[in-house]
Amino acid sequence: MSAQETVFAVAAAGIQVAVVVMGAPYLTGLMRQVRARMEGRAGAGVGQPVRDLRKLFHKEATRPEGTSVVFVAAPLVMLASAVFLAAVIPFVTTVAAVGGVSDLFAVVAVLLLGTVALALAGLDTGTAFGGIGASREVTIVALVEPTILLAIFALSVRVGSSDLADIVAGTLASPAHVLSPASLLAAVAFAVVIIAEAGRLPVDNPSTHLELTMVHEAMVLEYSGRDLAMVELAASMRLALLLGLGVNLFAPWGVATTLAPLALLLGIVMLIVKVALVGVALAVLEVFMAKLRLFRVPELLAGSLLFALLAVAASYFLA
Amino acid sequence: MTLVDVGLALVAGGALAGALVIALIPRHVRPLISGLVTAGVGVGGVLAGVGGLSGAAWTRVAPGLLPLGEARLSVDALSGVFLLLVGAVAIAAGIYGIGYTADAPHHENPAGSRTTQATVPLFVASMLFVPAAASVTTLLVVWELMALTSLVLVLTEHRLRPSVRDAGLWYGGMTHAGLVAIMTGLVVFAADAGGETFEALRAGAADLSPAMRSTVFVLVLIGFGAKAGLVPLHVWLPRAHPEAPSHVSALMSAAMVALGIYGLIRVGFDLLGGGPRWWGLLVLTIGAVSALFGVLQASVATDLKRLLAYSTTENVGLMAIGIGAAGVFAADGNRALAGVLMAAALLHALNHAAFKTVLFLGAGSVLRATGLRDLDALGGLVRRMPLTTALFGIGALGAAALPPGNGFVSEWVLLQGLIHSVSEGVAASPVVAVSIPVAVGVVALTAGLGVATFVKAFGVGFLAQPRSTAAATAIESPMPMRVGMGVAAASCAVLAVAPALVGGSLDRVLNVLPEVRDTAPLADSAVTLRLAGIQGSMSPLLITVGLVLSAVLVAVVVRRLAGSAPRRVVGVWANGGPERNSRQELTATSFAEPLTRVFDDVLRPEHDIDVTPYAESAYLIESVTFRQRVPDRLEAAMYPPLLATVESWGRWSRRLANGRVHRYLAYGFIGLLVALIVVAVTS
Amino acid sequence: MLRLLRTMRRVGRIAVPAPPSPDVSSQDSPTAEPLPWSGSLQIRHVDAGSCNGCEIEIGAAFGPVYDAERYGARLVPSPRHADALLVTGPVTRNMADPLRITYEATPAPKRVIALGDCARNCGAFAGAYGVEGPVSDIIPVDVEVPGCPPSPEAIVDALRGLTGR
Amino acid sequence: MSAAVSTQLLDVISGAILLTAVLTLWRRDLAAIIRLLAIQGVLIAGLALLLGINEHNTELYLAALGVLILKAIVLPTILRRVLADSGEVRETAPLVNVTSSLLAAAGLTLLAYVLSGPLVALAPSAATRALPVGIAVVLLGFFMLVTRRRALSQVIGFLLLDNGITTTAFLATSGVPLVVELGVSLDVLLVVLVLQIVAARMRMAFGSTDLDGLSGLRD
Repeated sequence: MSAQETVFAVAAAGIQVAVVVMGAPYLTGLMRQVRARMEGRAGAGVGQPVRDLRKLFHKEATRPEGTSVVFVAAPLVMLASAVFLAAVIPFVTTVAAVGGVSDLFAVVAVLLLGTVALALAGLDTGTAFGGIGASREVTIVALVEPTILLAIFALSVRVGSSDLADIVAGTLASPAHVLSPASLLAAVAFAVVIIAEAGRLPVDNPSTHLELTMVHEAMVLEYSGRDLAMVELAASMRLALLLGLGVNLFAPWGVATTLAPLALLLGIVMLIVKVALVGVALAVLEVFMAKLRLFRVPELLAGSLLFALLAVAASYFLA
Repeated sequence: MTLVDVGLALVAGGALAGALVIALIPRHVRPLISGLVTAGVGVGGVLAGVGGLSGAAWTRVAPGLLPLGEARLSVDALSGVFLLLVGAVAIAAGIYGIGYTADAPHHENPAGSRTTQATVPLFVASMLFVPAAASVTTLLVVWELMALTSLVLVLTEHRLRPSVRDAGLWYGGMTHAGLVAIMTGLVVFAADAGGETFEALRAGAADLSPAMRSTVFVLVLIGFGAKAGLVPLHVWLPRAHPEAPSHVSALMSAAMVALGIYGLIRVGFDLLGGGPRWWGLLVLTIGAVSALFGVLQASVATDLKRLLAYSTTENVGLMAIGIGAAGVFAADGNRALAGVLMAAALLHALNHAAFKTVLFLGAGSVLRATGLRDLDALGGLVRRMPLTTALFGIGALGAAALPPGNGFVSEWVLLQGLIHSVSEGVAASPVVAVSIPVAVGVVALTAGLGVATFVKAFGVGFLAQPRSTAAATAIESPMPMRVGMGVAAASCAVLAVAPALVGGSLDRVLNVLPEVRDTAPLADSAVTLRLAGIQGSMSPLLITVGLVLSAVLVAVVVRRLAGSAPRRVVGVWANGGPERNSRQELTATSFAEPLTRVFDDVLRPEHDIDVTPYAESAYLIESVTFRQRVPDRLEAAMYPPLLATVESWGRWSRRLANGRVHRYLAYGFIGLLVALIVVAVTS
Repeated sequence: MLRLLRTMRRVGRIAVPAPPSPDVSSQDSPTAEPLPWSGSLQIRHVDAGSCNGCEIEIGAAFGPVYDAERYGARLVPSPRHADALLVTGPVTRNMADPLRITYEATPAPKRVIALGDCARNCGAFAGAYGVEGPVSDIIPVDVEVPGCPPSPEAIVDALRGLTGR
Repeated sequence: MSAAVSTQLLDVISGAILLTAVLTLWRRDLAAIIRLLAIQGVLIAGLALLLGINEHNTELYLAALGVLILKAIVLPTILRRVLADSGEVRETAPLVNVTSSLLAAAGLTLLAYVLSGPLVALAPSAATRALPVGIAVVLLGFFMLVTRRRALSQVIGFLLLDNGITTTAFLATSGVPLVVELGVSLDVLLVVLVLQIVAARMRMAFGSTDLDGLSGLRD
């Protein structure tokens, strides 16, 4: 890779970060707006999360007495992991400045790092709700993990690699594979994973006010001001990242395989369009769902595990 | 004179002379000398290991040293990697022991006794000679020495707690059952191969009948599996590791357990030269069950050291998955994949040694500072013991297999090896096609539960508010303990960001095992970990750098955007309630409650609820006591029937021993006659 | 699901059209200035001893018809996330301290809305033995919304005065 | 239709058949389970049709029509009527909980793949490669038969078993002779009707169709 190409690739990564950071709050706003419209409301507008964030960044930050550096560092870790992933996942182009960072296992593990940081912060406050949230979050994480890795397994069989860039490029090269049973089953499994990891219905209700039903919200009850802004931004970025990951794994059309400016532009537009479409679809589906009892969630996850396992089996036997 | 000579001479000489000196010197200088001697023996091990890894084969024979024959030592790269591992753990544990075994101002530390202090270097030395042994007799002698010295160390605190005696009994029983299995297996092997040196075994292995080879393999699997703590022979781990002094726990859990893995690789792949596919599947299955069972028990454990012991079973299980899968693919002739998986197992052994040392030493610091192992009573240590907390955090990050921790690297290599078991268009055999996805699922669930386990251990044990006065008044450990932990944590960090550095060494190890080597499994590259033969690359260094850069970027942007006004310190929000009470916090038990319920069918926890009403009325409740115990279900299902059988045999055989000397002599005579008749008939 | 979808299509949008933005100066309280960085108002609701009449009206204000969320107001589960406290009811003895604690827990800049006659001047409960006093006795109040209970329109107007939308 | 497209369609249809079978284990709502069974019937009919098109076999068209009428229309209608009569809308307490059922389903499916390996090797083709799906559905049906309490769930398990056998037959031999297929189908219909009567009798006798109630009848 020539020096110029490296510069371009770095710039492309920068563009991805900018698109995800700027776009994520609007995605959250869009999903809330869709939900509001379906409920017959007027809705606060797509830009409401941006207004919320802008305000939160300028509010006073507080720190409960008796908390340690973990409490302060957790939002930073969470946001940094999201920013890192926005740079390395091939959203816009499959050409990367450096190799060895976009392996799907590593991507999932870095995502998990953010979750763990927040869970530790929830425990660090020493409140009952923070602890409950952390406890539930790691339980869900532990049960989601097998599904994720098996889905990755199923996807990687096709191209013989678990590197995201390879998978995306492989799907671009032979689009018919998307309709294979293995791919479809993996897509279903992955959808459940995205819902569980992003804390959406029916696993977690992002707009609940009732502490006893919270998972993600319970861990952030103590945050305020810029710390809360970072957590909220990171949470919307994670949703955007997961949705972007999902669409690029199963419908990568539009992702540039070169660094040509026009291809990059198309990549950006397609990314925004695709993620927005999936986001709207998710929001519409959520209107029809109620939150599952926490102890029914394992059933959902066992089901998704089954799909992932079948996907792997199908990729072995029907290949 | 090579590096190995120097190293092993240092080990043997240092340990013997050191033990003698320690036995003679007064109590107050013993911790320092014992620690230094142990660390010195460890340095010897590291030197010998580096020498072994550099590739040149090294053999020494000392005829007549052992009663039945010669002592034969030989160091190759496979020995080297385990010498390095044991030596490095010993250095950290030795330095740590200087502080840990020192007497507290007002009471005597049982770990400071003459026996214990003199035994530690001997234990380390006997461990170091296990990978260097090159004949059956030598191996069995040092193996037994290792078992005896560790048993003495486990029993250190037997005057304080009766549970120590119980643990010692279990450990002694299991380790000797294991020894019998290894001895039977190797002696049978040696008898058929026509020689007891490893060279003779290697040469004779090919001529053994398949049934004989399999018998030998199963026997050594039982023996080494018992030492490695594989299910169902794991029962001694959660007893002995918590009860031993913590630096000994670290030595046992990080180093000695790895020697079980060493034995399995040495006999299975080197001496026997690999075997049929079902060997691999057997090891893979045992490994998967161990990993899952271990992590499940760890995720609901509340005793910090018991949790770490179960986590050892988990990690050994992961290593066994790698070894088993390597065996399966080696039997199928896919040596590139087998090489990657074997490299994954070895790398995980190194990583596990590094983070488990940190964790056990950290648990020891907590134990010394608070007298507590119970996570339900800990908490808030981050303010009282900041450095210990930070170092424990590094270890926990590694054990949770999260980037940028070191455990993540080896689990990644393991997963890569497993998922490349099939490529498009190549139909795999059904057994592989079923067992490998299940193995991936097990590794994944293990990783997930591992995260839950170590979030609990770190979050409940070290963060939040203290849950007892002992935890609230803890003080940071003395300097040597912090240095010991620091050494281990530093090796965690190095392994985490630059695992590619050990790629060359691992390749030389695989050279010893031609069955599982095609090309160098981890291509040499300083920055990125590239797997040979399969498409897979990951750069822990770049990921770490990327994360740090992102964090800096985020911090700078947030500072520009929001300013850097200090956070107002406020009371904890307790829903309008007046103040926080540490009784509102989640304990380890309540933290693991959702998991306990999800895995209710497997764990079957036992609950006790006592409701105490006021004397005035049965309806007014004064207090509610809730106790939960999660017994080891495998142990409960398998061992009592076994022990009952053994006991009934014992009762029966007492009839044979009625105290008459004549009868005893007659037994000897009959035995001799039978032996003679057997010899006469068979020859 | 299909049935629900049909209902949705039949009902369509039920939110009433947004009335023109209220004139801030016409509010009862002179201190009711919008927060800086307006357009977003997170509210923590504190029931300091209300008869739950006001709560029903708050529910209505945030329901689909009046849809207070469209002006950027949102109820949140923790005072740490809040910009404003929405206090209802006369402050009872048991709720006086929690109210103070909640106020303390809210990060600056913050506003307090006393909702309903009880919160303003103890209403029908004035002088009752369990009542500590109106909200303004306990914490500084910025906006008062009269009524027993206040109508959803009045609540929405008060919130709009703070969000500036 | 090109070979590649028909192979892909075959894969997708057989995948969907397996999916519906798994979902019947997942759902508790009996009405939803019956709907799944109807969908499965349509899919099996589609499978027969596809095979018929591939092999230009008129008998398979007829079989597809028969399957469609019986499995997608008649049987679900009967079941719906039983459901409406019984008033039990949910499988409340299966002997094995849903999470374990799903994990068991995963194991059974993998087992089916292993078992059918040698069979596929006999005559590898696109159709026989999907054979594990049929066997898996048979096993899942059996599993449901064993672990569910409600009489209606048991009938559904039985039907699942039959669907599995039909699928296997189509995939392995491109359809059993039409006469046999019709005979078996009528048998199934008969069995379902008998079971419906038994279930109604049970409800009259015990007030519910929980089969555990029957254990009181032993001597």
